[in-house]
Amino acid sequence: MLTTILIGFLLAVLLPWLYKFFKANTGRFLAVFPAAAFVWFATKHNQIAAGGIVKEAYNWMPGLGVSLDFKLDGLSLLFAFLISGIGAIVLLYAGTYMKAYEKTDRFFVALMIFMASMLGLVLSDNIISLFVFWELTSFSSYFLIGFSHEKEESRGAALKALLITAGGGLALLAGLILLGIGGETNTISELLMRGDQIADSGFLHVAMMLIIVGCFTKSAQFPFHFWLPAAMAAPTPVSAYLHSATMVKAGIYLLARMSPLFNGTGNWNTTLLVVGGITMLMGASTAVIQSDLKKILAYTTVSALGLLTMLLGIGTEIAIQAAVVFILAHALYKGALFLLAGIIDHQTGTRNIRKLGKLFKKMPYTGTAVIIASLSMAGIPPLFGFISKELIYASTIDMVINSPLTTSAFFIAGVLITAAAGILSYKVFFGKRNKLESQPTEAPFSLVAGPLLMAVIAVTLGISSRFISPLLNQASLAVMPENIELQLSLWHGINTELIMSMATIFIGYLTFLFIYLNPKFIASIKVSDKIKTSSVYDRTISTVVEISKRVTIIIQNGNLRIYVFVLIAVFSLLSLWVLKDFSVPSISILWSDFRIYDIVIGLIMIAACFYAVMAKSRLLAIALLGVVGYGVAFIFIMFGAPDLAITQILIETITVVIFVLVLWKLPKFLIFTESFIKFRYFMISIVFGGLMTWIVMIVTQYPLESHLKAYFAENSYLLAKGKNVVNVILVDFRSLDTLGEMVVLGIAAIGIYALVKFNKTGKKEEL
Amino acid sequence: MTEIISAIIIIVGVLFVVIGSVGLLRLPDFYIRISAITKAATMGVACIMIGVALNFNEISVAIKAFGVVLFLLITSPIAAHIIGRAAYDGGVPLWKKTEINEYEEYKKNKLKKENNKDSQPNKKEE
Amino acid sequence: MKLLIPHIILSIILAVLFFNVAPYEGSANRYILAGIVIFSLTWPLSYFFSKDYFRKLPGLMGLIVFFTKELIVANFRVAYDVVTPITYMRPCIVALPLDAKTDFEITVLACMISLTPGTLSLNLSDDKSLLFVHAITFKKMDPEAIKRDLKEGFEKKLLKITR
Amino acid sequence: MEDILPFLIGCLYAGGIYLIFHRSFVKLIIGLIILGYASNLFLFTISRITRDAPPLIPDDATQLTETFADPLPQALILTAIVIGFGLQAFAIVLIKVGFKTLKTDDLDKTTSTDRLDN
Amino acid sequence: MSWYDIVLMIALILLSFSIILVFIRIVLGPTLPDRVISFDLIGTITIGMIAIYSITTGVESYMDAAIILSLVMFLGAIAFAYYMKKKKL
Amino acid sequence: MNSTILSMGIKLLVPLFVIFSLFLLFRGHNAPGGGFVGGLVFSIAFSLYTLNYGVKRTKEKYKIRPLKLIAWGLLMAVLSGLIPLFAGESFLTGLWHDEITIPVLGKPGTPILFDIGVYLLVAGTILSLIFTLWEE
Amino acid sequence: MENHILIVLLIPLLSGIFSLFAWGRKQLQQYIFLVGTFLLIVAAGFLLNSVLIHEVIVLQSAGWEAPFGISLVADLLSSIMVLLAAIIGIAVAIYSFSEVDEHRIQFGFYPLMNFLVFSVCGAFLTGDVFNLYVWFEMMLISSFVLMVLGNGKSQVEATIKYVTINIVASTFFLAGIGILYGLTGTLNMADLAVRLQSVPNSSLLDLAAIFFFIAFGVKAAVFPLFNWLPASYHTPPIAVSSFFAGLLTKVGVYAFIRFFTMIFNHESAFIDNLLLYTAAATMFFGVLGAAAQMDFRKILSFHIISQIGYMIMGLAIGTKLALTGAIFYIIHHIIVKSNLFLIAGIVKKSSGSFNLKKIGGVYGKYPFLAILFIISAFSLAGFPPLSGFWAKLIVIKAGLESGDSFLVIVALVVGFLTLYSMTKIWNEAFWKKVPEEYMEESQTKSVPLSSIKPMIIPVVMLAGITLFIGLFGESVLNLAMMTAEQLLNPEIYIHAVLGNDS
Ligand code: NA
Ligand code: NA
Repeated sequence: MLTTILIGFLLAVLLPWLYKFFKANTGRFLAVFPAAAFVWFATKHNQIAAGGIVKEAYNWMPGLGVSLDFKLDGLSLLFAFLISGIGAIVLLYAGTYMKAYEKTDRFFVALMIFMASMLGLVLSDNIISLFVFWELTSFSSYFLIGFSHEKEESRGAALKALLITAGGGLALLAGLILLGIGGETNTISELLMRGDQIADSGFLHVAMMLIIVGCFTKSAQFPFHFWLPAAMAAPTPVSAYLHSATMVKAGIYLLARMSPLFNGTGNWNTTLLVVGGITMLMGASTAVIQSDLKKILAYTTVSALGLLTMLLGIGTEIAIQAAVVFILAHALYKGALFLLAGIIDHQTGTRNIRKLGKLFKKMPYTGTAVIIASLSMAGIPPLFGFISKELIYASTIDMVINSPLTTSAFFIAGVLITAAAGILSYKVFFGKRNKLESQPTEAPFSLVAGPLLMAVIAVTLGISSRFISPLLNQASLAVMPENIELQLSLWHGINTELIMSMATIFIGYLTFLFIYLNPKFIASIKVSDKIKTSSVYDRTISTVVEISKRVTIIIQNGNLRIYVFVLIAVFSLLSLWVLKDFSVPSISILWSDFRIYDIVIGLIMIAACFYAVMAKSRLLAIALLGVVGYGVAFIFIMFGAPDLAITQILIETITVVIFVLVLWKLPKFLIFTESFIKFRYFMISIVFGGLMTWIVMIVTQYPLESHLKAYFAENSYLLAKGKNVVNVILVDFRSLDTLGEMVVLGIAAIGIYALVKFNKTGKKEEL
Repeated sequence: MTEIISAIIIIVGVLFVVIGSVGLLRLPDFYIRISAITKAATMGVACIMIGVALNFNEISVAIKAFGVVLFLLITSPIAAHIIGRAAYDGGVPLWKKTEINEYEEYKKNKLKKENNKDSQPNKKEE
Repeated sequence: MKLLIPHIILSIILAVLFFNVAPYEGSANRYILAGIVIFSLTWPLSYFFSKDYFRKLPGLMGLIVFFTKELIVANFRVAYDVVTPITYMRPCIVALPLDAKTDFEITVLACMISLTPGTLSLNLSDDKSLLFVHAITFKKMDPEAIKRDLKEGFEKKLLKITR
Repeated sequence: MEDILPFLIGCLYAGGIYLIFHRSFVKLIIGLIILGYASNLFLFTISRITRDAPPLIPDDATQLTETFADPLPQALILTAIVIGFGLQAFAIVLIKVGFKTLKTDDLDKTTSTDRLDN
Repeated sequence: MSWYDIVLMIALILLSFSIILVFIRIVLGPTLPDRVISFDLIGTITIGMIAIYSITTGVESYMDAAIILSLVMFLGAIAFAYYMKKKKL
Repeated sequence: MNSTILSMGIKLLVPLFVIFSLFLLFRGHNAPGGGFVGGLVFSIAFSLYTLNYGVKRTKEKYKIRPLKLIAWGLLMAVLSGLIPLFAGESFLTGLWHDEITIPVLGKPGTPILFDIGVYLLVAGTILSLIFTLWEE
Repeated sequence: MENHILIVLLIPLLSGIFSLFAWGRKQLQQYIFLVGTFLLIVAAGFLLNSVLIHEVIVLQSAGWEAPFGISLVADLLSSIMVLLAAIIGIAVAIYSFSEVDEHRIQFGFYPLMNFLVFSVCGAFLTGDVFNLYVWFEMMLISSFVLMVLGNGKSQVEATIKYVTINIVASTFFLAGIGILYGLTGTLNMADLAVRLQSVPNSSLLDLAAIFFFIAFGVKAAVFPLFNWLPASYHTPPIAVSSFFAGLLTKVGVYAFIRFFTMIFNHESAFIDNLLLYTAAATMFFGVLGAAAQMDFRKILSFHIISQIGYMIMGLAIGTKLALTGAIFYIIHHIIVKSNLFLIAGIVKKSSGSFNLKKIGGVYGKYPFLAILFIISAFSLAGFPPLSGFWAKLIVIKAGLESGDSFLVIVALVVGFLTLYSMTKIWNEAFWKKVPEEYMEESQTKSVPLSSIKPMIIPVVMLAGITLFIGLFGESVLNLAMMTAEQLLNPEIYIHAVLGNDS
């Protein structure tokens, strides 16, 4: 299985070169890959159908419990078939269809990545590797949807899809990690058996909700559904592939996968039922009022996804079986329909059903395929869609609680979907036609072949459903281990389900008639588009950006003083917080050692500092700075630091010299009046100074025994041959500091030189 | 004995400095201040140095003290000259009671001569 | 050699003096100190004594004594005037015609004038023939007297040893 | 002095920071320099001070005995002074160049690099 | 405390008070050169203080600081003069 | 600055400063001073000269390249640190030759070399500042 | 073995000195820098190798035993950081050959870069708090100069802010060192770790920690001390910003980790909470800024901040897994962020502007460059299977394990906004067409990519590393885990530095 996936990725990587070689035939060449995969999976069919499991395991990041574990069971195999089978058809189709586009190699790269990751996703048996593939599908679909990236619409749609699915992905990640922590393993099949342990850890419900969110975004459940219709900006093969069989079903797949763990616990069933129901009804009702062929398909897809979620939410044996069957049925007819919609668009130049009509004679093969697929969608016997519809009704009738509500929801949705099927088939191929720019002709066989094949399969499976039931049975067993065996057949005798199906078809037909005959009324409903969740999304994004801007303008306002103010304020608050434990040390001047000139010097320094603050003349400020500096030097003298004093004096003077050399070019101090703000700054300065005083007092009240001091005193001359201990420290004990200090000075010199002399005239001036 | 002498010399030096500082505050214009005062301080510091040298009674200290005095004697008049000149050229006003100013006359004459020269164009500044 | 030991005989004298006077234990420092002292003294002095230094020595001593005396006297005078009312003070700027010709002579003269409280060498004329001196007199203004004092006092004694 | 040093340090810190809060470049840099003094004295004081006993081994001794000032903080401060000098010299020249290129001395008017471009 | 120490103490106090006086001149100005010479004078007084301080403590190496200070003050003065010349006040 | 008196003064002072700076450098190991202070004093001498005569003349007269001083200073300090490696000691370890005492310089040791490096670098740094900032 | 440390430091130092001697000689300086960084990679590799064998390597500089001299210590964290510095160094070196103009080189660009690398390596390797201060200052001054080199208007303004805030921060650093020395009488980090345990009042430690929090917080650009970074990082040439973006802030983070795992590792609710809220706020406000901006480099700059938040988050949680995450994050982020800056530079050259509104169509024109961007950008956004995903995964897992759900929620939301702002760059610069009104400007200001081909080399190299870490991250993960283990057991470090008598 890893090999299969890796080949997919490898093909994606090699595609730029392959493309040079195969050119227009790239699509057809690439189709060999999913076809081969399909065959490979087919060889496993019997084993799986008999209840077996195929496993593979490879280490990836064992330190994190991440491994490439693959497990092929019924559910995985079902999806693998869909992915590889429909993938092959889509690639074949795309080989022809994409000729109208430029740079299709990039398209195929993304498609191959998508296909491979989708396979990885359904085969993974490790939560993290599953997540990796999950995100890769989001990633590659971003590029597929945004393929026509020069259109703003495409970019927006791609971004929408990415943000929604990746955003949900983050929730999913958290949920999966929680599961992993709770179950102490990352292997899915083991996790599913450790429900109690996870529940004990207390993470079960949080993880469940997070995973649900992730799945809902991916599977376009309300209120996250809006990205899917928008994603119709993508080229048709993408729509077909992403939105029929695969990506959107990833969420359903994961919900199904996790069902054994969550089914029956907490809010799992209610959440799925309610959200699925809303999604289903909303999708179906929106579908019938659309005019864009692909939009209709998209909303019916949303509806179908809602339906699947509901079925998982019902969570009974029969509901699970219905879900599994419906997955297959839907993939077949919806995939075909998308591809066919692409053909219609391709051949007629429009997807607007208001304009389309009477195409059957011009496009008989296409028409046939559309009609078969639509009938399957409408659930008309003997198509496979009918079987699934029967099961769906059976599942709701079987339900313990909420039955009438659920049943009516299914029924309404069924009616609307039937109507939509009518629009798709009748309106387009037999209905009134408005002016079309080009005369439509039948599409080349390479385009029609794929969807036609899918239509044929839909018929075949409907008639000989026993052929597929072992696999579907295993798939449903994977979701619900103690399931009764699934027996598919067209005819179960006259029962409630059958009656309901027939009623659905009949009322659906009436609805279709109503819509078909009242196009203006339908068009007027369209206004309500404005209050869709998609506009909530737009508003959310723009609000986030707006908030970001406002916050950023406040925080990053560009005023250096405020930055420093914040810094000092943070420091002051933190220190005040810590210092609250300390008492203010008492000030005890030792009168025995009292020297009046100490006080005088201190006062002069304070006064100089004060006047430097107040000074209106720059040179005065600098002279005062010098006074402070000399004062500091004198303090160094007093406390036995002649080296420091000398250095201070020298540095002080040189600083003054630099000031003087530089300053004569600058203007006088500008006097800015801002008394209120000044007060704020004044207060924080006082607080800051006071804190530093306090800190010095606190720390110095403890005794200090420095063993370094003693060591230097002892060894400075004996070992380091110097009597000036400070100098010995500088050139020997801590010479590395001095070396660093030298580099600093050298760089400062270069920097000042560069600052002053930099010119772009190229005039060299040697330093 | 040396202690007494050094104490006296130091006190004298300090008094010079104090008087210089008082003068700095009291004297009426910059030129008077600089010509009268900074020198007083130099003198005072020189005295202090002698006192210090006497007190330590060590050749190395004496040399250092001597070094300080020597440096001060060389540098302070030159500094005073250069600052005074800059102040004058920069237009720091003289006290109103400054009666004779031969420098100003000289400058005026010089300016006249230069203006005569400058009547031939293109020979301005540097 | 001229750079390191500007004046050989003077240097030797100083060296002998130094090593006899300085009771120093530290080996390296002593030599260094000696070198410094010798250089520091002979370097400026070598301007005074281009030749005939034994003849000029008394002149130098005389100058130093005279200068010291002037310094002290002037300092006391200024000290007195600072602490008493300043209304009698009369400053002026006079142009002192110079006999001193070399830069060294002019500099030494100007420095000595500046060092004496109450007088300040403000500037030199472009042809170096006039030294403008800011001087403070008391009660009576007599620029010529100031010039005379300066010429007779400092300049004459200075030129005696430099020439 | 031991008793008033903390207060002196506090004043220097406060003064330095308050100078930075003025809007002028030049005051900013003077503030930074005063902050430098403050932190040097802070380091000096907080590592305990000893009056009048420089860490110089006398000529006739091979070790420091009795009381002496801790040489290590002195060496640190010396390094800090020199490094601070390098930074401050650069900063002084920087504000000159800043004034020349930005044509203003007002910190409140130099906010362009933080501006939102959209 | 011997009488000599007291003399030195008085000397230091006097010097520090004269620094206050000079400081007042720095603050008052009024002209730039006034400030420059006052600054210079503070340096000079500091030299004196350091010298006396080295007697009171008996540490001769403080005198080195005095020498250095006497050297660099000259540089400061020349720099200020340079400034005044450039600025034309 | 165009003053005869100042020029003469500086002419007198420069050699004194240089000698004094060397004095500070070499005695720094045993008394206040050292490479840093020495280098500063050295550079002050030429700063004075520069302030009076300008950069061009200073460079012509004394052939001083501040950048070269910086580079050599650094290199010397690093070399003084590398020498002990050949004696099997750690980087920057002070190696002293105990037997020899060179007059004037005292005992030769790598810390002295290091201090000379500091001296050169500091001199170069300050001079480069003054040279850069001096304007006609 | 100890001399591995020495060699690592000597290479950039000597390169710096030699390029000083080669002042003004462009090619020679370029050659020195390239060779220097290459040798540095080799040396850093050897160092890491010996550290893997011997755990902690100590070089007592000047030969003085531990607390008396300055110890240079290489443990796993520091040798990893040095290796990363070397990698970014060589990337920037190659890049600079095409990007940095003649004039900057004339005014010392290469010596400065060498010294910057030197200072960064030194900061990682020192085991002495004051010595760390020296390295920090060296790093600061060289970054000041590099930032302003060129004297552009915005450069000067940015540098004024950068300089001021960093100098103020340095004051705190110095004061903090003072407090530590005042409490213990020692400067050696290992010795401090030992002696601080006998400090009478643990609030004193909290007090000292505040100083370092401010000092390192400014360097690492955490909330609310980060303002200097977005104000300045977008102004110098890209080769410079790239190095800054990748490494300089990480030096701050490194110091954070070093201090708060070894020196301030006493039980303190105050410090724990401080780090926790700082991490959350840094992540959040950083990414908000990124969402607000429309300038390529400014977006990237704000992202640095938000990603620093993740690293601090790892430190704040403090478990082994969390520290592993922080270290993984550092490794990932240094590579990716530098690379994104480099790519921004190429995009600018080939499209004429950094302003996303004015450019477009890079994907169409230069798909290869686009792929390189995608790798880095989606890695930054934490997309699997790129390096950033693992980093995020580990940190989040650690957060969930230790129950810091607040941090995890913030981290997830921030991850979302990161994705948003990264795709904004992609949408604007790569996907959309150049807007009509800027077409002319874009054409006149841009050069064809083929003319600046050498600039792609380092980008490919770094993107390759990102991919490698993503696909085969086990080795990096193991390294990070071992590092975390070492950090949680400072005894090894202390013992190695102080010898037996500790
Ligand atoms: Na030194
Ligand atoms: Na940084």
